[in-house]
Amino acid sequence: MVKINKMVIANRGEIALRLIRAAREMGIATVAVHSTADADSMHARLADEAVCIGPPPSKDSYLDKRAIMTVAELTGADAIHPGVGFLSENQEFAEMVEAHDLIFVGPTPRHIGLMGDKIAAKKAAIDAGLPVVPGSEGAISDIDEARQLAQEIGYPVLIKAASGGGGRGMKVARSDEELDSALSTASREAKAAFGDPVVYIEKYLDNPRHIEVQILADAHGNVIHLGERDCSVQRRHQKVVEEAPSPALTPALRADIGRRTAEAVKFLGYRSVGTVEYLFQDGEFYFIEMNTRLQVEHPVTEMITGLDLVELQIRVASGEVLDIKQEDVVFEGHSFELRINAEDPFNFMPSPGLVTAYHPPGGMGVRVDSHLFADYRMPPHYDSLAGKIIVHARDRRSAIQRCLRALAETHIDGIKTNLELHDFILRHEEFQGGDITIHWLEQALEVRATG
Amino acid sequence: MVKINKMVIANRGEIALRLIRAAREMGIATVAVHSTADADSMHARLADEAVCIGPPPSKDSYLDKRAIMTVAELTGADAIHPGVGFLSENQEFAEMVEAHDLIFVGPTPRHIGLMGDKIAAKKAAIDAGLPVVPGSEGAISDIDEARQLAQEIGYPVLIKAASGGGGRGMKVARSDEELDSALSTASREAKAAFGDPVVYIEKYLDNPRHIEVQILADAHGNVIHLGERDCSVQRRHQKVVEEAPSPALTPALRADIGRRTAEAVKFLGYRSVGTVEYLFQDGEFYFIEMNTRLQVEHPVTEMITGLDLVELQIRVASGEVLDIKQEDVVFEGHSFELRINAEDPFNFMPSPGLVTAYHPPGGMGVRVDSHLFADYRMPPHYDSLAGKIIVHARDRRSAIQRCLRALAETHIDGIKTNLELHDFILRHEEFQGGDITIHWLEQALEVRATG
Amino acid sequence: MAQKSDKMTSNFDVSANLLRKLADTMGNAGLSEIEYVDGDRSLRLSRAAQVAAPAMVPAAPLVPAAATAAPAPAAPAATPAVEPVSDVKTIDSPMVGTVYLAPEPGAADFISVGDEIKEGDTLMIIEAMKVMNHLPSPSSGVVRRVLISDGQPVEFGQPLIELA
Amino acid sequence: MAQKSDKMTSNFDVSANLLRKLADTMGNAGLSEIEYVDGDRSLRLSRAAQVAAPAMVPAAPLVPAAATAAPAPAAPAATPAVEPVSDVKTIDSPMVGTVYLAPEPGAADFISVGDEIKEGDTLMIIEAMKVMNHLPSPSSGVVRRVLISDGQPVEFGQPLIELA
Repeated sequence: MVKINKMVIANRGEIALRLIRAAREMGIATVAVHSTADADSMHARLADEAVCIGPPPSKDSYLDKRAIMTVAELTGADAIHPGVGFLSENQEFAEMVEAHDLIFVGPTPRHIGLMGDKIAAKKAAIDAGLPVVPGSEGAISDIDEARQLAQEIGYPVLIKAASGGGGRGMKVARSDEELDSALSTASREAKAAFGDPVVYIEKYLDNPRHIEVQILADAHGNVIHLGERDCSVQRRHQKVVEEAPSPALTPALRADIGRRTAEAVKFLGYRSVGTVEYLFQDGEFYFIEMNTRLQVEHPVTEMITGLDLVELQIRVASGEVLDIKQEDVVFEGHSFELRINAEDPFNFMPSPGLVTAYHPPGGMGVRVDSHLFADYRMPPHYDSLAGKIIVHARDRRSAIQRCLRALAETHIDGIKTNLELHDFILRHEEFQGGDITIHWLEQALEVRATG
Repeated sequence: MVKINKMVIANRGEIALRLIRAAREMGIATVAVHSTADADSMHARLADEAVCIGPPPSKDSYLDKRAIMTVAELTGADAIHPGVGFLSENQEFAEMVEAHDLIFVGPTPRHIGLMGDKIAAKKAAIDAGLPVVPGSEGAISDIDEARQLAQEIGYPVLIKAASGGGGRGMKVARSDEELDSALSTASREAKAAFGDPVVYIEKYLDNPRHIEVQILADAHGNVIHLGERDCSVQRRHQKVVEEAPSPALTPALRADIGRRTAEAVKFLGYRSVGTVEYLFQDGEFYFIEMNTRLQVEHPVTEMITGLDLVELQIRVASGEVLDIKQEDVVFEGHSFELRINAEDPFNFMPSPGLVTAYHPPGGMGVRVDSHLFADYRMPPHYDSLAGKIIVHARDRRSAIQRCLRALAETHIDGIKTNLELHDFILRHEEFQGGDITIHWLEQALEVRATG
Repeated sequence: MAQKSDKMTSNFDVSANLLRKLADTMGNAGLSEIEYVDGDRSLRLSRAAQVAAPAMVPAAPLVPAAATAAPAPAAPAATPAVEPVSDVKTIDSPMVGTVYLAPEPGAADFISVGDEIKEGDTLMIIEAMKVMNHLPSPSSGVVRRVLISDGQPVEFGQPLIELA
Repeated sequence: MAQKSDKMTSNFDVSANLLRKLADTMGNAGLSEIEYVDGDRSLRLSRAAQVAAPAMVPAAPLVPAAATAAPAPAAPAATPAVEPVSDVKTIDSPMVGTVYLAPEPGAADFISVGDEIKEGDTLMIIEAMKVMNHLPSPSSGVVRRVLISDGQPVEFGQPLIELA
């Protein structure tokens, strides 16, 4: 086990703040890196040291591996936390960090690489005994092969980019007629977005929920699961509201998928926190992918388990043996996370700019993870996540009430935010009933727009 | 059981906000009352209705029973929550509320009266089997009686106002010589402060901790305790930092004093939340008084039990049967509350005025109960409590780290606050060691001033 | 921004150029105030801090017409002080309660617009906790406006009547 | 601080130069008020407290001298636009790294103050990840100031050299 004394936070925004907070509480000094656009940002202010690494475009700053490595070297840091997005699932970066004898707060480069390749990941999931969506074993290259497979597994089918993520390079085909154009469109989009035209085909599930299992593994083969998160409230494959536990699972289903996931992850020899994402329909789970990093929505798991995931992630990265057994993990109450985006609540146009007033909600059971402050200028160069309101209460119904109460207290001026969208979701009868799918929000918005 | 539909919040500041939040989450509409000085205040803004009841002086607004009753009548409220301070321990007001067939969210007027009279309260405590500080059975009227008693129980002795509270009308005498003047000073102060010159004498404990037990009782004889709070960090009898659990108690001592307190409260036929305050020295508890209301520091109990005390208080006031058994109450982790006052951190001069910037701390395990906002003008008419930072973590050491992290994020401009005092306390070796008494803070401040 | 006061003499004029220069400087330098004095003459420009109060859900006032409840959240010195007409006096409610304009149902109102009132005359009754409180006029004058209606609840400080 | 340099004209007017100078001084010195009196005439500039912006623990800059790190917390239009001297050009660091002023230890520095430099001349070496990057001058001129010292870590955008 190595003691980490100083850690570079290779990220920005609310997640950088999350990491700085955990590090500070652990007595670890932090070094923020930032672009010129973020010189005034909260993560640069709150870290013990802050270094400007480049101009606003991510590729010249937050994605500049060399600049970040140089900062680690110059500041004498002994670890790098990649956060979420940016370099967090970049195998080459993780290798570079390890080659410099620094601790990469994440999994081994090999596991990043494995799970970054969607086709290899699916194979690994099958080997590890996880249920997967029926589909091609590997890349699909020609239309005949595609047509045959589609007929075998039955329409509708989904064409996905092997290197994809975030919904780009994905197309649905509902018939032989649609297949050809869906295939070429997906491949073209995949090449444009990820530099890799390789696609594969899967059975398209019509009404699934998105349920993901949080895993925690040390470097010594100890793996536990921390229950699931339900992220079915999505728009264009972007999560909007997340909750734990899922209203769709029974305790038996929860224990079962948790155990199976932990066993699979142990089989893979994985270390660090990680998330195995599933679609869940008609009582069955289907593996989608594994995220080999912290997730934006990790706080809902923290709220119902009382465990600090970032702290644990750092501890296992430093080689510590996990001292929490599966039976120690107890789920208490219900938690929601509302992602606050700087965008129009209903047409979703991004709204960066000067935050003229910022007043977060407070009181019992309300946690706010946000890098906003009054007079902060949200730069247009990065994503629109402005923060997260996380709520915990004894049951789902009380948690919804608490979310509504917190929303009503929240005040952000100068930029548009999606607070009103959250109000719409939380008050919606169908959401309150809990019986929704990943398509629900888009359908509900359509009804709202036309109704 | 009566369903409460609308509740008058007969208070102001952060505690009024606390009540409004709980009510809103329970689906109860709220009516704020406010003085002209508080027209712009957060409690008046956040409540469903707000009514101005008088000019700034409390006696003409927040203490005006008739005005508050009139508001309840005019707005069609069916309950009144008195909060903390003001009319919360006013027997006459509670009687008035009940006489108008409204629900008083608190105990019966009789219990308020009983515990409001310190001499009667001590007798009741003895009858109920609680350990008390050795001292006079009742009022002390002449110096000979006082001298005889003081010699019996041994110097130092404490002279206290029968109707007192908040440290006023209290004097220590360490010898026969000091007794005479201490007696007359205390009596004079008691008359000035409470309109009642009656005093009594107790053994003065030199190095006690302040430990109080939280009680929850319904109207049907069900009483449980929710553990203790340690409020030993005081200055001039004002609590500054509170924590739960107390670092001084073993689980056995905790269970024992909790059980004894719950039994005594059940014996008294008490209903509502309530707090029995003890001095604790050399392994022994000594009853001081019982507060028949919510306490400012109730959140630390909420953090370690997960129970919403205000919600429970409202539910038992409406006649609900308590559905939590003693064995359901589990204490998890450690919690601190830092009282943020608008005052100089070291000379304690109040500092009301315009809050030009307000940025509360966020992140995991941090709760903020505060009525501040940017551009709020803190009026000079009321107490200096500007809010509370409440922290929860798995153990005392982690909670201290989290407090320090949260403090460093907190930013309040325009008024002076005691953030720096909290930093001083939290970093102090003796505080971190946990072995302190109610005199510790004053002694540490003296060392700081002279050192 | 800098209005000419009535008291200024005719030759106390300000060049538009000077004004613009000062105003520009304020803007560029983020100043809140500039004062320029030349002998008898002085010129002061000031700007209120632009701050943003969390507006939140403003509480619904007990009485929508009430002036004191639900104050404008931020309103940073937006409106220049309006000079009130000097000979109008507003009588505010001294308590929370329900106003009755007549001594009893069906009877004539104590006062009507245009009535001449003497100090001490009863203007209305304010009921609080079943107690009928006669509201005596604090001064003499003519009733210009009655700002409330019979049976209406009022809060402390709420304007009831304008006397001219 | 309040320099008396410019004479006011006899009209009720202020020289733009004086205004700018005072405003600049305020900005640079972080003042909240300046009052300038000359006989009968006086001029006062003030700026409201710097609002909001949770300053918190400002991050320690990598290099204390760095201009870009740890910016003034709030600085809402704090510094009035300073007219830069037109013929001075600052060359900023294009990367994070360690600067070396000489090609190797013991050798003479690439440049010194007063040197005449041609576009493309090597100004210094910036080392990042063991790679020595020669920094060519983007333009010609005379070295006015060298703002960093040998072996010093620099961040992106940090001013290195002033050319005149």
